[in-house]
Amino acid sequence: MIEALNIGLALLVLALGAWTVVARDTFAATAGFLAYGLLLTLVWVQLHGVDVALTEAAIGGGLTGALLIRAAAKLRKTETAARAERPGAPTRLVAALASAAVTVALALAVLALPDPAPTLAPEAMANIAATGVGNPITAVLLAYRSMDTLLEAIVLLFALIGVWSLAPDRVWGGRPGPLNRVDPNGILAYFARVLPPIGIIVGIYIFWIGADLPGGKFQGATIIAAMWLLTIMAGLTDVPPVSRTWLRVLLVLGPAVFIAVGAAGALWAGAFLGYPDGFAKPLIIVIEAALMPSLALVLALLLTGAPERAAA
Amino acid sequence: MSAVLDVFTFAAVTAGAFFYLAGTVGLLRFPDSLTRLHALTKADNLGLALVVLGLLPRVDSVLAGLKLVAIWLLVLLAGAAASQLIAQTVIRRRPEP
Amino acid sequence: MPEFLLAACMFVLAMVALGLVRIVRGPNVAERLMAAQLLGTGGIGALLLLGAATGDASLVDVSLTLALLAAFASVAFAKAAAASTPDRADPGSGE
Amino acid sequence: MMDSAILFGLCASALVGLGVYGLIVNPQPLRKILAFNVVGSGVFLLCGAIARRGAALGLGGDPVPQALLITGIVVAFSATALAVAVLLRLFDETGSATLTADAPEAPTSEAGAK
Repeated sequence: MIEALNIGLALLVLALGAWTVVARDTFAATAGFLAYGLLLTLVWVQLHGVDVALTEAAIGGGLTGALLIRAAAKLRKTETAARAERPGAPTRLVAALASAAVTVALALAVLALPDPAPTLAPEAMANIAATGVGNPITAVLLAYRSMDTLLEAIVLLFALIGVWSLAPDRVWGGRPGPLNRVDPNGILAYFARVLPPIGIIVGIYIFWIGADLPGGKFQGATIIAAMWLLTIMAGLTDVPPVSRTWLRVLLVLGPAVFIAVGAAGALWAGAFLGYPDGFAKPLIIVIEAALMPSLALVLALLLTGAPERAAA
Repeated sequence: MSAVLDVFTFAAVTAGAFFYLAGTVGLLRFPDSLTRLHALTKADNLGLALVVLGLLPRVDSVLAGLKLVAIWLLVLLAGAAASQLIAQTVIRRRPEP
Repeated sequence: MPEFLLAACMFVLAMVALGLVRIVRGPNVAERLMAAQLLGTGGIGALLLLGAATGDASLVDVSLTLALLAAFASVAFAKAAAASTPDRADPGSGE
Repeated sequence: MMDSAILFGLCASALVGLGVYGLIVNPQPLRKILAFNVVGSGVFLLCGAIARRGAALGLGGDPVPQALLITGIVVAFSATALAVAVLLRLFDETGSATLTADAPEAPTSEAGAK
């Protein structure tokens, strides 16, 4: 029966992916993408990647969907003009053939995967006791491959700098996004008062259990970012001007602590990002706790976009 | 005892699945936006509520049970808020009577 | 019992998948939002049933995350829909 | 009986193909970004299928690719956000959101200031 579920899921995901690509209306395509992200979460569960499922649930559907729908609403007026530029049948045919070739090549590669499959799971489990964490994925992210995680946190910062630098001169360093005027007694304001306290607790919980169970800082930070964005959408709070010092300090705090711990590792453990014996778990917790607010802030600010209003 | 609980789970989950069916049929067959919204909220509130109710006897800790109830409350709250916002867009686009 | 829960999971998924026809047919933004919301609720229900069927307790945490982020996304979509269609017909539909 | 890793691996290949098609034929940049996300999720799913095949020692999959996938999903989000920001700035500057040089002028550029 589980095969039937998997086949049904695969077909549904394909149907929604196709809809996202071919729908005429961008709004409809984005709604399809939201549903697509949700179904991918179920697919990840079926692939036994619960950590990835959590990330997909948080980022793939939720944040990316909200980001794209805002842009779609803004660009709605250009829809008709853009539709006229749709390429003719010959181009579409060539494109279809090219993508079919890509699919066939990938499918052949999938069918030709080596057996038995190569895996690093035994190596990951062999040394996990030394890291002090119980979730092998957290061990990979913060011990075996912590360089990747550090670089990722820095990439996110660079992306944010890129977004901010798209602001026009007159609002340089100002507040991102439009001012949200919402009925303070309306349902949205009520919702944005009730949900965030629960969401923040859940976010911290998901972060905390990440040491031993599926969860972790990315997923927790995304939930907290979404809660903050909700209060912004409801007009309860406003995005701070991006030139505020406290904001920038908070943004670089996580990566800075990460680098500091890494440098300390070079001194005491013999390698950059190495942990001295017996200190792995506390240091991992220090890094994660410092990264989490920075990640939540950077994710939320990436979504709000370039400054649109002067700082005053 | 466990047989009684199994029957309870069976009944509640089946009833929940029925409300999902009702919600989908309503969403597809009802004539206009507001009646479709009405059908949708049945799946939101009752479908998930009965599924959660049916799964409650099967949890192995109080925390897991609390999480199940929290999920249902969150969906209830979100469903109410989103439905109101959707209804506002529907009403706004309707011609004045 | 696991077989029953798995069957219920598949039934719920099949139902919300049928509801997705509304994403395709529209005709309005509202219907598309409704279909996405139904999928959210159904997806959470299916995930809970799947978790109970396989005995994987961590799926409850995935459902919890999904419930929060789906709520956030629904509100963002409804707000964007309200902002982009002030008192005029949806140009992408046959209304 | 079909292995779930193979099944979803094939599904992922088809998703990549679909996304590439959308990337080529959709004239709107926002639709290209959407299609690019479909390609991205297809690639992630492909890696996930490979990770699933590496299941061992009671783990449901090889944890190393799974951890890197989490990193990948977050980075894909940041790239999408940057692309959307560039597109919105283009729209604010020119009043249209197309990539062709002699694009037909959109009626107004007021939407950005709303």
